[in-house]
Amino acid sequence: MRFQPIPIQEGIAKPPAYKIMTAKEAITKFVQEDCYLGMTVSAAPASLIWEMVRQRDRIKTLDLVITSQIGMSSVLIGSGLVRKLEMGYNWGGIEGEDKVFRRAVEKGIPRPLEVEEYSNYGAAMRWLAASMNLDSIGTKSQLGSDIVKYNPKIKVIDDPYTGSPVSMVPASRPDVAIIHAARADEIGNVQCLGLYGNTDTLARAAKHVIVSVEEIITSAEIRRMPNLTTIPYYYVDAIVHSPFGAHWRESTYYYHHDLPYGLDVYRQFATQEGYEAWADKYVHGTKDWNEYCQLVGYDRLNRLRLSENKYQKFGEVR
Amino acid sequence: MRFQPIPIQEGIAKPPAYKIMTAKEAITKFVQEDCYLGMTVSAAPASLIWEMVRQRDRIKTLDLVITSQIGMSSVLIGSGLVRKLEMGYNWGGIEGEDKVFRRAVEKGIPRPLEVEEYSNYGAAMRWLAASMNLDSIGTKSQLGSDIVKYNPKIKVIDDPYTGSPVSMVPASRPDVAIIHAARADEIGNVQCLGLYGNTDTLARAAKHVIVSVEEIITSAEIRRMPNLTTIPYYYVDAIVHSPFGAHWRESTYYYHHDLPYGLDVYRQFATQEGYEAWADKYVHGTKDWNEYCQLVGYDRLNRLRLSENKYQKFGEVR
Amino acid sequence: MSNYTKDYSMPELMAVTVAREIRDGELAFIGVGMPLMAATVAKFTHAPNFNMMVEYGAVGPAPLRLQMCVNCAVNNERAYFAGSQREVMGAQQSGFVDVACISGAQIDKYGNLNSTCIGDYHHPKVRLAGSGGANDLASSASRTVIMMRQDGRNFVNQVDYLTSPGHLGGPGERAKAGLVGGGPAAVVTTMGVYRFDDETREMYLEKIHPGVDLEKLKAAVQWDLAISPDLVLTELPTEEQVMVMRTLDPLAVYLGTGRQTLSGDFEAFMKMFEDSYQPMVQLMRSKGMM
Amino acid sequence: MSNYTKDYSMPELMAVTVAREIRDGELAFIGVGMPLMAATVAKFTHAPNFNMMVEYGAVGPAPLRLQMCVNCAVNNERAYFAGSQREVMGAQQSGFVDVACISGAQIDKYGNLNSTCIGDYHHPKVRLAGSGGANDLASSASRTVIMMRQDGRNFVNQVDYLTSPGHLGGPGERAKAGLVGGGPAAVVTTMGVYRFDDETREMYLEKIHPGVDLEKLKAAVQWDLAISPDLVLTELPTEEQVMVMRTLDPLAVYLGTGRQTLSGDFEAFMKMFEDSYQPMVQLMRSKGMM
Repeated sequence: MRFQPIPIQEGIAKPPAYKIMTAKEAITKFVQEDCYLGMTVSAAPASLIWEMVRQRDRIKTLDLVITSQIGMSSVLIGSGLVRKLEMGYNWGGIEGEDKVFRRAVEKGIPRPLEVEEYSNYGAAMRWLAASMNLDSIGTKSQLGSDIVKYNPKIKVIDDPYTGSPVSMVPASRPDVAIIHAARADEIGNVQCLGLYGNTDTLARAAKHVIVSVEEIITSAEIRRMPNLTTIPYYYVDAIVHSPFGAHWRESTYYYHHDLPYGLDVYRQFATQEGYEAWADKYVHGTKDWNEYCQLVGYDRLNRLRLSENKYQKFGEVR
Repeated sequence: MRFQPIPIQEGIAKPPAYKIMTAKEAITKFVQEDCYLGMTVSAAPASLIWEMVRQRDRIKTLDLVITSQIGMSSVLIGSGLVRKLEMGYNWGGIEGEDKVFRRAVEKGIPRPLEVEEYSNYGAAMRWLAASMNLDSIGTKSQLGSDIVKYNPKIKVIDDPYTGSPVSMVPASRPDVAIIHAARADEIGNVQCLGLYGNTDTLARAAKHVIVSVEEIITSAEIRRMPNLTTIPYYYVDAIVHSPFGAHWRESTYYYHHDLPYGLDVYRQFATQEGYEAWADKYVHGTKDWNEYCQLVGYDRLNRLRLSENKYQKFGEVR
Repeated sequence: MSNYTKDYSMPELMAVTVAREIRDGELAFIGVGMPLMAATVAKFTHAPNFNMMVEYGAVGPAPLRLQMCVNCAVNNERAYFAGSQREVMGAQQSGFVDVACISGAQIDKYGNLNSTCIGDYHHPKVRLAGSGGANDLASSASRTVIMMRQDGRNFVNQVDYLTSPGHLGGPGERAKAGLVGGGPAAVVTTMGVYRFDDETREMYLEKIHPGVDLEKLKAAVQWDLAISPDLVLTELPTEEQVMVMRTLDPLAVYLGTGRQTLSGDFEAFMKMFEDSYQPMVQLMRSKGMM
Repeated sequence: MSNYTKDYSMPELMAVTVAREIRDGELAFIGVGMPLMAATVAKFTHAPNFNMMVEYGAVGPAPLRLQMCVNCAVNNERAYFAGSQREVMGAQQSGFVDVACISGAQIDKYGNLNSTCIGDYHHPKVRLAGSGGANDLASSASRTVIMMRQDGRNFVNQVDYLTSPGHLGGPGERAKAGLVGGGPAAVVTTMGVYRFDDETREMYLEKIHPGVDLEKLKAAVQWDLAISPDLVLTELPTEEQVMVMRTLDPLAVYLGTGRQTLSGDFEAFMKMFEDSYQPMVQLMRSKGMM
């Protein structure tokens, strides 16, 4: 008898079944209209975002919840998919001012964007609460600020033990989380290598979890160092194999941030027409992530990989 | 210029200074009379416990906070050091009934023991709360049980968002945490390998943290895989090098549980006289952990190591 | 496949009976002792895709040797995940645990358990271990399976201390208290197997172990026990199920007198691992687990 | 050691001034941009035992190349810890962060910052990035150092949106609000260095940058600015401090026009790493850091 993965059943814990599918399959299966979508940006799940934009006519509307986003949310907002953004921060980071976000909030282009705002830690605590099945949790952030004033979902209460003020935030339980990570086995044990931000709690907070990875590894490799498993299989619905799947952003131990590309994209995003031209070419103009990578150029991607590995490679000090 | 560790300063964050000291030095420096002491049992900080028992005339009284303890707390309770035990569970595990605990609670021998009781998760959440500087946190455990009835420090309230009942537990901020772990560098970056229970949150909850380790490693080895760092240096006051420092219990990747010894100890612990006889020989009769190991026998300890490594060794699948 | 055997002990029958409560593909929260043996039987026989979750922070260990404790090094052996208690307990509070095995010294007709004290809490006749994870699992696991000795005095009208909630005072009371899990689904004792009526949430006898007298069983329950009209005998262990248990635990540390044997005997302990190593390798290989 | 140089830019002067706020052995919460350059200067000059904490979950990185972002792969390079945001943010809420560098588009006399919007929140003239970690750090770090451009319009009587608390409305207000950190200790701008009066908690000018006219500076502040009776010129950068910044960031990505240079120019980007590699190795070696 071989251990055979069994079919996906109904239930909260996802079974240890074969979960590898394409981005198209995963997005089609799990992301529906009005989906409450959680995402993080460490690393950026670009291949999954591109696929949602390709399917925007079907998906129509997303309510997006993030902690902080740097760059990647622009691609979703610019596509017109996002109705609401629950966030701590949304900007371009090193790529600069996020004109897509500004257009949406200031002018409702391409559609009005409702913003529900927390501090980064306040936003992060919402997933921590959900990851433990709590309905809310407290933080010492946000107190005394206008974040509390303009977001009625934050409640400042007195701690029941000490009477000290604490700002409560409600749990966030996304319908679907999209995540990019380093490695996973075929049943969905995921290892994030390097900094992973709130990826662990997001995966535990969401009802369905799609993870794109740089590498598919064996379960034996997972079992070799179980301390490195960031997201155990029972949280995970789908594993999508997307090498270079965070481009234009970085993936620790795999490749470096493609800053010249990111800066150029942000230059184009200065206008909605520029956004559409970029999306037409790089997203709608490619049928999948592999075609996108071909358009960017595997030679270029490979040089980003070599550059990263000159400085760091998993398991070594360089 | 070489990077020189700097002296310990006052302040919350412990500096990246040289922190290696003996168990005697660490216990003498940090554990004072009436200390509120936190400990976990994965792995058991036996070398530190033995040292506290050796210094029981100086320390006199401890209030002990644990989640669940299997075996090791008996050694402290039997010594007469423990006035109060905040806990989720205290028993002998595979070694069986904890007669030391029973004597203390039922008969006040060797001294009366006050018990403040939670579920394991309830107890664990107290350290999680403190690790984030929250005064309390909720759990869905304990509801409807007599744990709530007999512990007035647990407050059942309605969640401010959903109105659902939630049992609140107060943060626990030990004066000192004693921890055993696999490896640390000399400035106190600690890696727990294998299961580590609540070690991470305990270290973050306590004011002072003493960690005994199987191995001292270089900071370069820490930097090789920063994802494995369980307790960063700024939480840690002292690193004690205690090879086999969890005996009679196990240390993942290092050596196996010494069950015949543990069972025999528990047989002796059936009476207070038996406890004292064991402590006289193995604790008071040895001046430090090395002498204890010599008494147990390094040949025996080495065979436990070989047995563990036959099944698992760090970084390999065997 | 069902080659039943009569060569079994009562603890082995109980372990096998608990094993049959575990379904393939499930995630089960497992302690040491009998639950571990049950889980191992399930994994090596009818539920190869079932995985264990262990309280100190392990998921899916596939060890070649006997676990000694929930924080034991053995639980790390070829696990899918090793880390914190917060991980596994947080998952279980969120409903990710399909089934959990718990126990107690006393039980009432609603499956409420006491593992804290016998007698008055403040002046106990016998002080016990306390909740541990039992209250947590009883609160939040999708379902629990309870194992306990049935000694004539511990199926009581009222537990001395309600450590782990069963169905509390009856229908609707768990939800009212805010408990998220489903509560006890089965009780496996030294005498029989009990389940809970969907409407009243009261325990009834579903199966009786071979050789147990029904009147003696009823006498060992303080309340007026309901009996299933379809009362059947508990299914016997199979040869393979017993073989699995005896391969992992040849000295019957958990289901027999192994602890007495090993107390103070280091050589016997080392020999136990040496002797069980090759048989375990063969068993794992025969099941495609290594 | 203090070989001052006049070969510096205003951003370099600011970065060096911020660097001098960091003491040896401290733990500082650092973003990218100018704070990163300040932290790097501190680490390679007067504060070798100071360590950076980075928001996406890194402590103590010692990279050979320029970080691009708080979640960047570079932050993992030879770090002491890499993991979750919860780790670093939990530590900072607990007071483990000695100093944090934050910024804003507007500031008032109590050091309250706005990085959310210009104009009405619901109909903003300019929508900005939002709090990010700034509110968290402003709330709980032992002290914060604020860096910002001083453009004549952003030292205001009242910020349009109070994103990150300074001393709120004055003495005692932070404690009353429940904030655990110490609040802003210094403000470093394109014109000078400001601190806060221990009693009134109001900002006063402590240092003025070389070449800045005091009257112009006062005109760039909406309120009646207090001036230190001991007003001094800001200390110049040393040659070494400037060398450190230009070695790590030869194209002035953070302190100059590097981003314009690199936009769309992949070869220039690759060359930047190739050119800076050996000088960074030599710098690290000369400081005993590798």
